[in-house]
Amino acid sequence: MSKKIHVTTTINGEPIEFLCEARHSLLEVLRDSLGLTGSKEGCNNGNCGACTVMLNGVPVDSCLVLGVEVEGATIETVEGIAQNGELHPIQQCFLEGAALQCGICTPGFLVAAKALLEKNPHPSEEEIRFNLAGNLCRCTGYDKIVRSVQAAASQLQETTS
Amino acid sequence: MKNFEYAAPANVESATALLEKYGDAAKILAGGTDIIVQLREGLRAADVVIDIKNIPEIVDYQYSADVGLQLGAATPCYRIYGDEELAKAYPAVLDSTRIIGGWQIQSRASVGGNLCNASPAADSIPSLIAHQATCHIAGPHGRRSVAAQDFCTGPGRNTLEQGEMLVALTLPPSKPNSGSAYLRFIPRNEMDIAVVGAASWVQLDDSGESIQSGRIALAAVAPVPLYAEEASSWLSGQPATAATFVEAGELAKNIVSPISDMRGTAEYRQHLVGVLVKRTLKIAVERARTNQ
Amino acid sequence: MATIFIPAQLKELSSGIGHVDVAADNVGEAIRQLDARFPGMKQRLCAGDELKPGLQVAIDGKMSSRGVLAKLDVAREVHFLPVIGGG
Amino acid sequence: MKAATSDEYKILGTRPIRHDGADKVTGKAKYGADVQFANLAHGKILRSPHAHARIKSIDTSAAEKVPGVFAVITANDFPDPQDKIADLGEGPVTLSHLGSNVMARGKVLYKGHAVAAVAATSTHVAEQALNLIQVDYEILEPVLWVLDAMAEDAPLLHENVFTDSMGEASEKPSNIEKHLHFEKGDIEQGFAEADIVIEREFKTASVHQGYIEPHVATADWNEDGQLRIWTSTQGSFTVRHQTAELVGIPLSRVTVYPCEIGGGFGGKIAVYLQPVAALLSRKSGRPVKLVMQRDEVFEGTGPTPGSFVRVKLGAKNDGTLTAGKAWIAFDAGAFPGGPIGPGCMCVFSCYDLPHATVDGYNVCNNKPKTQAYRAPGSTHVAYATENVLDEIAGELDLDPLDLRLKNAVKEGSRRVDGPVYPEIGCVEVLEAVKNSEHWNAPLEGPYRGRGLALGFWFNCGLKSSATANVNTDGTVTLIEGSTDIGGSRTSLAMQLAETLGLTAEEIHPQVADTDSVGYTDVTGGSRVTFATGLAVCKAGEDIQKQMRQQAAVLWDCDANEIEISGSTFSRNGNSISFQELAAKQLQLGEPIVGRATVAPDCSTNGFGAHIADVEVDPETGKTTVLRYTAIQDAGKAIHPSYVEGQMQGGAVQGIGWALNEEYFFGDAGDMKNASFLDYRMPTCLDVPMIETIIVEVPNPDHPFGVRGVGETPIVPPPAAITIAIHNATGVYMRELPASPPRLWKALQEA
Repeated sequence: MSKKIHVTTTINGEPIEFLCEARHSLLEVLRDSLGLTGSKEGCNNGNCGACTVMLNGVPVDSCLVLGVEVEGATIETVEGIAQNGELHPIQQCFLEGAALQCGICTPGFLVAAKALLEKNPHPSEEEIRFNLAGNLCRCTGYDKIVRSVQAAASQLQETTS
Repeated sequence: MKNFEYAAPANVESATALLEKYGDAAKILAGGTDIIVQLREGLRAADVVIDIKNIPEIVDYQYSADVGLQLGAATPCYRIYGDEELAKAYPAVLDSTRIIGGWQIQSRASVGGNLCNASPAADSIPSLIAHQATCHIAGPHGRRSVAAQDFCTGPGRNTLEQGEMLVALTLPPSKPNSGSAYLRFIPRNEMDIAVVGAASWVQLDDSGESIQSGRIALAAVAPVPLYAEEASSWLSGQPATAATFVEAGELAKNIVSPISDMRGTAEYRQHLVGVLVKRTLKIAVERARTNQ
Repeated sequence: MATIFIPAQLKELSSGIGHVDVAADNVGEAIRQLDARFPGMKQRLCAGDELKPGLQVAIDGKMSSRGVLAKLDVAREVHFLPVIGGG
Repeated sequence: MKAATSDEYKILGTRPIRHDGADKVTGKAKYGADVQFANLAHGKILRSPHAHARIKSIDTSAAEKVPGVFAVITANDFPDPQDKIADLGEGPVTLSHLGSNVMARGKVLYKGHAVAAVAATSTHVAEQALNLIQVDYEILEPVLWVLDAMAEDAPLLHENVFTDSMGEASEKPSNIEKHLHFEKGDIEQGFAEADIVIEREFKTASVHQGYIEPHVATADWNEDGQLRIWTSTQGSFTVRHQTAELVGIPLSRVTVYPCEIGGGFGGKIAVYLQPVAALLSRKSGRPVKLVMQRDEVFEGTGPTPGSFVRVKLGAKNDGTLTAGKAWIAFDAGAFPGGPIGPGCMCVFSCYDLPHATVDGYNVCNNKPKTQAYRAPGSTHVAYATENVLDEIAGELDLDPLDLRLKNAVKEGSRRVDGPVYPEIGCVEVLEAVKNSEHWNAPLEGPYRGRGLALGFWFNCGLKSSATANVNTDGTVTLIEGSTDIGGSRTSLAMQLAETLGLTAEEIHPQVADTDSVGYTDVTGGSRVTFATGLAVCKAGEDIQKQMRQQAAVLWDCDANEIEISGSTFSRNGNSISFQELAAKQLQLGEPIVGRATVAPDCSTNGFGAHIADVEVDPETGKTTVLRYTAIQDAGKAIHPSYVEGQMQGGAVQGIGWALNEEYFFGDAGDMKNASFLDYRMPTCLDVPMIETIIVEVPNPDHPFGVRGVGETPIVPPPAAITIAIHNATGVYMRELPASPPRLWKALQEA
């Protein structure tokens, strides 16, 4: 058995401790050790974005982060987007806009789209497409994803104004 | 993937000591976007992975208009293109950092890592060469520096000796009436490896009509990113016109030795050198004129 | 009475005749009649008493999964076609 | 059954939120890789580094000794299926071929072909053990390009495969495993009648379905001999059948639990991992999970065929087509089988040709065994036919839309493969193009062009089952067996809701395992909303029959006297709602359970047309899609968002196929671009919004007129895009993908 390393971190607002081998990716830790299987593995080399999580406030591919690197870090996953039993507007808009078909890419898109709207509350279509280009979807042709992000932007604007 | 030791030294000296001790069996982890994939796919192997992101001088940058940019080797791309001052001073570098992978990659990947990975197609290296960047290297026997265009020695290989690491890059202060641009050609619009990449930097005379000096650099057309010396020197004194841009592109073609692979044929790459040099010069001149 | 369309690749057995009318209750019986008239036909269409794997029968334009048991009581046209797998 | 007009419906045509939606936006939905068990072992597969080689020996002894390794297997651990052929619903499979694809027996036939597997404490340990397996190969010459593989002296993949020509086998073994030939009319006469004849050749590269979720299976071979499998599949019953056959146990011993599935598009029908996980589980005495990495998905699972297609069309000066001739060769990949049949049957399926011949060849070569991909075979041939048709329109100076309308198939048109079309929507789709804003909008600017192309797919019927339990709170639990890839739970629930006069939310749809629902064929062939929908409608009618009887008990009358309107049951001024009656069901009689099974023997015939506007950068050969519209006959759009989504998704897959996607092989037959980075599927920055126009020509074989929509949308794009490129540049791209280097080269040579 390979040596394991103790890591203390914060995931979706909760302090979490885990043990992992140095070679374990953050994605492996989240899915296999912590049971947070919402983050998906589509390629395991940073080319599909299905494993996107927020690491210290920026979106990363969790397959390209080692578990041991997140000592002291703050992580948010798709499981943390809905709060107090209510869906976040980006989730609600994805459902109303039929932005998912098979749904495997959806967690990554939601994390990235939420990050985009927090950085840029009024993105143009081009900005949405540019910022979500690291997330692949094979089912939708992206139309309804982009429209749902636009809808969420409008909705968030209404609630804050 | 084979397991390895993980070390996160707090200063450069500790890091270089580890590097010297383990030699080739030590690998540096900055953003991890190349090295983790390479370890996983068995392209590189490590007994110890040295995470350098706990070393303050390596993950931050300092900029002033007088001194220029000191860029910690592991500073992630998103911080660079998020800084408007840097965007004005080094637009080609900004162009590069904005297109290395998608957003998730840019949150982690660094210019220094891109340089150390030494891919012939690296998107940031032509911009560094065009901006006359200097690489600052620390090793067990002290520090040394080398010009960006001399850093790479072959595909995946660089000038670092055993025990050495890249600590920072410095870019000279932005000159008046100067501008730069980086473009790569890719079949998609994002998330792709450059078929050819080109960066151009120009300084115009006060009239804005003539090029005082220029620097052109290329990627994915040789075993290492290239400084196009002949084309660059030729630019001095030339009018900032479309004909000049085309001619510079033709001159730049002389130094390339591209391969044919899944990304394009040698003939196509050669042709693209002309197209991209022409286009980057045009943008660089426009930026110089608007003093961006 | 149904019209059996002879697959183009089997016209070598029917001297070029493209279709024949038969009175048969089902596809199996139609094939037997066809074989009686053009010997070898059954061997090309069937494996044992079943349609060959990869073949299906279309009756008035509709594919049938019943093969030789497909009824021909109200049928007008019978075609033998490759099976179609979707994605 | 008579189709109703759309304004009669309360639920159909609305856009309720999908029943599995909350789970899928919160990360709770359980996909194949998300299942966890105590004592779970993790497997990895050793794959061939060679495209064609004989396996001389495999030594697994060192791997077995690695601490943490539980089991190592090779093809020798599988029973020999001999010559048995199994019917898997969508077509027959020779089990020895299927088994040898799952685990190579004697020879490896493509790079990435599985040769051994390990189960261990973790994937990392399993991977280390794989490196210790010694395989001694005798390397053979590979053959990749379909026409090369057809040559007399080509390297032969199989000694026991002979060319089948409609029941007659060739004398010598051959890579050509099948030759098909179709005729209609008199081809000589047809071309003699033509004023213009154009013949062109087209090539397409192998492309992958590209689902984001890699293949995954977890198997638990219990001590009582019962095998349970959790997997991501388009068809749990076909997985049960295939796995039972390959591991040599009765299918009743296998239960398949379909997990949520992360895309399939035809590629998740054949088994790869399930039988391997099963045998590793039996050998290790633990549940075993196998997950592919992305390179394994590209190298080891089904691309669609690469192809060579020659099409010749003749027309009169007024545009009337007189004759068509097609010669088609498709890759089979490593083993026989593939969509050559539908390829032949689709090449002229949109046009009424009086005279035609079609020849098709299916050819084994050293690529992964090809698998179905959305309208299998139709995209390749439509690309050829539509481009030749466009060239005829140009030569005759005819409007390309009018030329298509003039020759479009309609009810009564006889297909080249024989049958006559029933009521179809081909003309209506073209009329919708003619009336569309996009078609009539100007497109100006240099190097810009517009392309129009038509496409067809059969859409399948096959078998489906459904059970619907009426709950005492007035809701209905719907149990069906079609794995939900794109919202089908909701499209099915809506049909039951419409039948019963309920809301979509009052139906609770569940996708059940193979022990809990009747036999159901795959989620594929655009069949679920149509065929499982048919079963659901009939289960609803069964519920109404039972509830009518209970109302008759309530009112002491004959059940025939009860009338049903919406959700209200009434007789002689008495009335009771569905909900009230449901609440009384246990008092009035037996629990109400509706059930139905269906086997609709038909194809529902889906036609679609796409309009593409592109701009070409003449200096780089790069094509940008500026605007895109997909028009399709859905019969009846149950949930319009999901119909649009299928049209948009199919269109973008087709755009990827047209412009950049391809398997790039090295000389040794090794795929050079087995990653999402280098395979280059479209990102959202590569495509515009995809506009949609849904045409509804009801399918007479479904109570609501549903035709199914999933596959047709991938057929027109490569043709529409390349025709648009021609209109932008004057160059016809007769090889796919029309990638920048290729288009640039063509522009140089023009």
